[in-house]
Amino acid sequence: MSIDLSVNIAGVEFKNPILTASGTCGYGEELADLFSLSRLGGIVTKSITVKPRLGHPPPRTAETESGMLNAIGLANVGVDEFIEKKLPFLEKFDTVVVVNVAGAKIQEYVEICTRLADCPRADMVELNFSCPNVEEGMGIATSAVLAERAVAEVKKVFGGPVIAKLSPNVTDIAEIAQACESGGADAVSLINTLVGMAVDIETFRPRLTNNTGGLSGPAIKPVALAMVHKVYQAVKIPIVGIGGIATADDVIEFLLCGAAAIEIGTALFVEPDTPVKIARDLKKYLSKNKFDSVKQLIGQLRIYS
Amino acid sequence: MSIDLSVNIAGVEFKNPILTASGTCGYGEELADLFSLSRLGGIVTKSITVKPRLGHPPPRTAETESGMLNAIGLANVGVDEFIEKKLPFLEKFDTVVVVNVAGAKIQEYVEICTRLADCPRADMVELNFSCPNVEEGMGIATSAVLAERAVAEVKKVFGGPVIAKLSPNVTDIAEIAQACESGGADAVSLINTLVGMAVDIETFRPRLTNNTGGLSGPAIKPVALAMVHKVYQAVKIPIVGIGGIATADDVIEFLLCGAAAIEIGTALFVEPDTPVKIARDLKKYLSKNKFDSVKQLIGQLRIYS
Amino acid sequence: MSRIVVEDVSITKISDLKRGYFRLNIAPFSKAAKVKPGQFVHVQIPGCGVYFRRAFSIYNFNAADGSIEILFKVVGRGTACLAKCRRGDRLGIVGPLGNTFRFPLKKETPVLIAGGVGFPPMYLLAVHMIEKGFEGERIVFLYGGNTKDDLVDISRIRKLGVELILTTMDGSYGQKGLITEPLKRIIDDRCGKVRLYACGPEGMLQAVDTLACDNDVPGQMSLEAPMPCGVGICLGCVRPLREGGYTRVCRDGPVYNFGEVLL
Amino acid sequence: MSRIVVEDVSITKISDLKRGYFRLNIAPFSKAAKVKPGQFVHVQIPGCGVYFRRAFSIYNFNAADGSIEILFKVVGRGTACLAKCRRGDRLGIVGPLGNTFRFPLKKETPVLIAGGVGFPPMYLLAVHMIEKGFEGERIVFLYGGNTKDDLVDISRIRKLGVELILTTMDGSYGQKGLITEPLKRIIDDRCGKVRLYACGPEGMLQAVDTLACDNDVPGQMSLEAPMPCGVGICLGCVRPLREGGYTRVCRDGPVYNFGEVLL
Ligand SMILES: Cc1cc2nc3c(=O)[nH]c(=O)nc-3n(C[C@H](O)[C@H](O)[C@H](O)COP(=O)(O)OP(=O)(O)OC[C@H]3O[C@@H](n4cnc5c(N)ncnc54)[C@H](O)[C@@H]3O)c2cc1C
Ligand SMILES: Cc1cc2nc3c(=O)[nH]c(=O)nc-3n(C[C@H](O)[C@H](O)[C@H](O)COP(=O)(O)OP(=O)(O)OC[C@H]3O[C@@H](n4cnc5c(N)ncnc54)[C@H](O)[C@@H]3O)c2cc1C
Ligand SMILES: Cc1cc2nc3c(=O)[nH]c(=O)nc-3n(C[C@H](O)[C@H](O)[C@H](O)COP(=O)(O)O)c2cc1C
Ligand SMILES: Cc1cc2nc3c(=O)[nH]c(=O)nc-3n(C[C@H](O)[C@H](O)[C@H](O)COP(=O)(O)O)c2cc1C
Ligand code: FES
Ligand code: FES
Repeated sequence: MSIDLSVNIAGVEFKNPILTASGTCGYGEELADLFSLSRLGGIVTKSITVKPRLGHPPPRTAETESGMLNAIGLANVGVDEFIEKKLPFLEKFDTVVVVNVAGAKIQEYVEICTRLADCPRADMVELNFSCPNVEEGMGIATSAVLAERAVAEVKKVFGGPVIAKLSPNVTDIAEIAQACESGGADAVSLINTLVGMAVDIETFRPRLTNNTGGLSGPAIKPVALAMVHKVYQAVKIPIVGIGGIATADDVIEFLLCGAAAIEIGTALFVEPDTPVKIARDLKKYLSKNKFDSVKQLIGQLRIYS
Repeated sequence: MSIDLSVNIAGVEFKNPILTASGTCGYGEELADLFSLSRLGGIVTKSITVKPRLGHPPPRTAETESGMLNAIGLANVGVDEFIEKKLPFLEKFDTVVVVNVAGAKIQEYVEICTRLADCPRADMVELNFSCPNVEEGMGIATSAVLAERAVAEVKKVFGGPVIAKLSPNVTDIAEIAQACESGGADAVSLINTLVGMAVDIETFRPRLTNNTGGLSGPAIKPVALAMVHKVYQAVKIPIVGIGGIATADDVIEFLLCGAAAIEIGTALFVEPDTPVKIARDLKKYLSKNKFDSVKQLIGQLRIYS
Repeated sequence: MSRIVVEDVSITKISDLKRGYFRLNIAPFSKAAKVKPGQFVHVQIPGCGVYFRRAFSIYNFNAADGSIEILFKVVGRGTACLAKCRRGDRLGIVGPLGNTFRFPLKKETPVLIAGGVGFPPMYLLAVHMIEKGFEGERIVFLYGGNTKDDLVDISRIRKLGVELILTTMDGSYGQKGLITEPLKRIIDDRCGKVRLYACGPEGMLQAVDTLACDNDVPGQMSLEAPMPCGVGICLGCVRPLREGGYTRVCRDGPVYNFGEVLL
Repeated sequence: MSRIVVEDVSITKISDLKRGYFRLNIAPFSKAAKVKPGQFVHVQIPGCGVYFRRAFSIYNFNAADGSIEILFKVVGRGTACLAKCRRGDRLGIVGPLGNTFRFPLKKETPVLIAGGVGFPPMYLLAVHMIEKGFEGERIVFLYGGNTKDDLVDISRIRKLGVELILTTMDGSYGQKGLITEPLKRIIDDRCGKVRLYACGPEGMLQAVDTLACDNDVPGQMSLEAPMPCGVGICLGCVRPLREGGYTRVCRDGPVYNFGEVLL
């Protein structure tokens, strides 16, 4: 029996539900030294901003229990160099390219997405509203009104599907997801990192020069799953699940909770070939359990009532 | 050189800054089989409600990476039996007794605290606004207005110091902390558990009959630290730090971020004598670093600016 | 003095009994002399990344040298890791935990029913009864498994001189079929004079519980539940009681009278 | 074919060199034949609960049997756990990672400066030079540590027939004092004809970097940084460049020209 791993999000066909998460796979160049990017359902590139950014001074990362903190500070080459030098590299791979976009103001999202609208290889954009590392960015992630407006403005300029990436650092993520849906988002992705901190008890210094950072990795998986589950009950648009995914079993949990696809982040650092292994193990699970398509898992959670 | 581990919160003297967290040490009876409770700075008893509660059907807990999920469902003996049968047991120990109180409405907090006001052994109360397991409870935890009102009402009836225990599942925990301070809280404690979920991929069932539960353990420590740090900058009342504490090093991180004392929760399950070990290692650290009082660490974080 | 201790112990011996079963000797455990049959230890398994401790019944103990023995089957991440431990490795244990079995009356025939990894506490109970003056031949010991491979350490139980009845589901060893078949016959034969003790898989315990209740036979069984803490403070291991409410298997149990718990 | 592989390998030998230093042989690594001096592997240490892999320079490799060797010092949780591994244990490795050193010109005298655990890549570089036709006696090898205990595997480097100069801070072995003392003399003596290669603690590298820049001596050094990913995708291992901006030590490095990185 042939197993179909493909999923469809907002009209875009993914050969499998496995994407790599923004900020954890650069612009694809380095991972391509490990496996062909054509094996990915999609790649979400590092957040780009209007101007290049160097990011925060080191230390930018800290190891935590079953996870890590980062405050990279949106280091990126800027939209110009991205379009000129980074996007062409991705052309040779048969995978969906999702360009992640970050900005301090709505206008910046619009500006970048206007530029991307002319790039055929920018299959989709993902709007990073939630990066906890830039003060200015926080507003959109935590405000339903701003999030809705940002999505609506971007939709006006970018022809392809738009994914809104949500922050977990809010009281009610479903409310923000609904606002994005109202704004015209074609999908939501969640979660970005949780605000966290670690302290060096010898120097009395935070372990990150940014003082706080974003927590990611297996530690946050339960939080991400609960949020995907909550948002699935609140919106009709597809959900891309993110947070602590390291194995095919993790992916299945997300799909059952309602994710139509997933992104792998921090796991790439520890096991850079995670997507390849997951695709293999996902097939095994499906065939063992007599499913012929991964779509048969989406939203099939049997909640207790 | 003698090392002073004592701290003072709202006029109450604790022999050391180490408390056991509500819901993770019962009413003290079981831990007393392992070590004398007099070795604790304080014990925070399991949340009590007006009426006894059986709690949710099992499974109520699930293991996660460096942590766990729980949805015990506030199983407790109720305030009557607590006062009659549980509180007397604690009389024989030389430790501060903090009685944790939960309710669905403000009136219930008031009712319980009125009863406790007559109990000399109820040195302090801790108001659990944040238990994610009871729907009704969520309101107070996520609303600054309700939290302020709840504290103010309790303060009218309970003579001793009142600690407000905060939920991390909010956009801005500092705002809630400030509201509690305005309401007259003598201290805030944070964090309670993060909402989380886990799924059994064989049965398609959530791993908890309550579907979602509260995430605790080392996995959440970075989140707790960041919140303590944030609240420390926002309020003047003392902070009790909670979340993933398992070692003396963890305690020191919390103290540096501004906690005046800490509570140990999930670590008790894995290493039931954690408080004893931490007290020992804390002394070692202080003496090695030539401090004579643990108070010298509180709030001494050297942030990057 | 503390009734329960948290200690670091060494693995003094690890025996691969094949087919996924292992026997582990650990020492020194300061409470070895205090162990009662049915009690368990909560073991911190080093370096496998599982967060909770794992519970294992005490299979045997030696008060003289402070050693205890456990017998376990590899079923998941924790036990797989434990099986890789070697002599000299350190383990953290909490114990002894849980309650124990009620001693049979002089006139009763104790019937011990062990299924799979329910064997260790039943073995220790038999040893204990013999030590306390029960003649081995008066004890009936039923030991069942799915196949021959699940009946481990048979030579050891044979040495006790008990009346041993072995069963396997597939007939690969002993009598073919469920362990409850010979049990039914014994209950019928010695009506009113037996006391049952059972430990094993849920399905077996259900069957034994029903048999015991239906035939008014006294006795107890040892239950399992996932145990975050093992010492009674988390309320995670609860099971529903027939009379209503929940019981903590780790502290109120793991040994219960038949009919007490809703299975 | 992938340039970098993620593989499970076995520990074929672990040697306790005492005083906290260990040598580990692992195989089979499919890229053993491709290793260049200065490159490293990123090692997943089983069962110690640390989340990230740990980076170790490749100390030696054997293209024939696909084995590689690392030399490490116990400094924390990860390395302590690695030291407890035994023959036959499995490790996950990612590699080979990072860039390599520029080869000296024929007329230059290569001076290799190794401090503490900076020894492995310097050793491999010396081996490589000799293989590529440099006579051993033309290579100057400075090896320094705090005390005698930090100078491990000296016999091995002696065998290469290099001009070996050993230093210890406390004078317990070789010349007493900083490794930069003999280095200064060498630079003065052979002015204009040396090329320096350095790996070691931050303080030593700063001193060598300054010496090299001040005296206009060419050469390179291998840096360290905490490395979450090791393959260039996390941007966590960055260090500031003199010309502005940041460099990823894991991928753009770990080998840099003197004067390139702000130390
Ligand atoms: C009182 C008691 C005594 C026990 N005595 C023995 C014994 O003598 N020999 C033996 O081989 N096993 C015994 N068990 C079962 C043993 O604890 C489990 O096999 C073990 O916890 C499985 O761990 P794992 O990581 O390999 O499996 P996993 O399935 O990966 O464990 C996942 C989770 O489920 C829990 N869990 C899984 N199976 C069981 C189970 N059957 N019972 C309780 N919790 C479970 C674990 O605690 C863990 O939290 C006993 C259990 C209890 C409660
Ligand atoms: C390219 C490279 C090559 C290396 N080669 C060797 C070698 O050949 N032999 C050897 O003994 N050591 C080498 N190291 C250092 C080695 O990686 C660290 O000693 C090791 O990571 C410490 O891990 P730990 O868990 O024992 O210590 P911990 O202090 O507990 O580690 C905590 C964190 O700090 C990081 N860290 C700690 N010390 C260092 C350090 N000096 N450099 C980089 N990260 C550090 C770890 O990655 C980890 O994230 C190398 C490091 C790098 C970057
Ligand atoms: C080092 C690092 C850098 C990240 N950078 C970005 C980024 O630039 N834009 C973004 O939207 N998310 C960024 N993220 C968040 C991830 O895309 C992802 O949402 C988060 O890490 C949770 O998934 P994980 O647990 O699988 O890592 C970053 C995460 C890490 C660890
Ligand atoms: C099993 C369990 C039960 C809990 N019950 C309560 C409770 O009744 N009342 C309360 O305020 N907090 C309760 N908590 C939350 C803890 O007191 C603590 O705030 C939280 O677990 C974070 O700390 P930790 O990571 O050290 O466990 C419970 C936590 C656990 C794990
Ligand atoms: S395992 Fe915690 S109460 Fe039983
Ligand atoms: S360690 Fe990740 S970029 Fe260098």
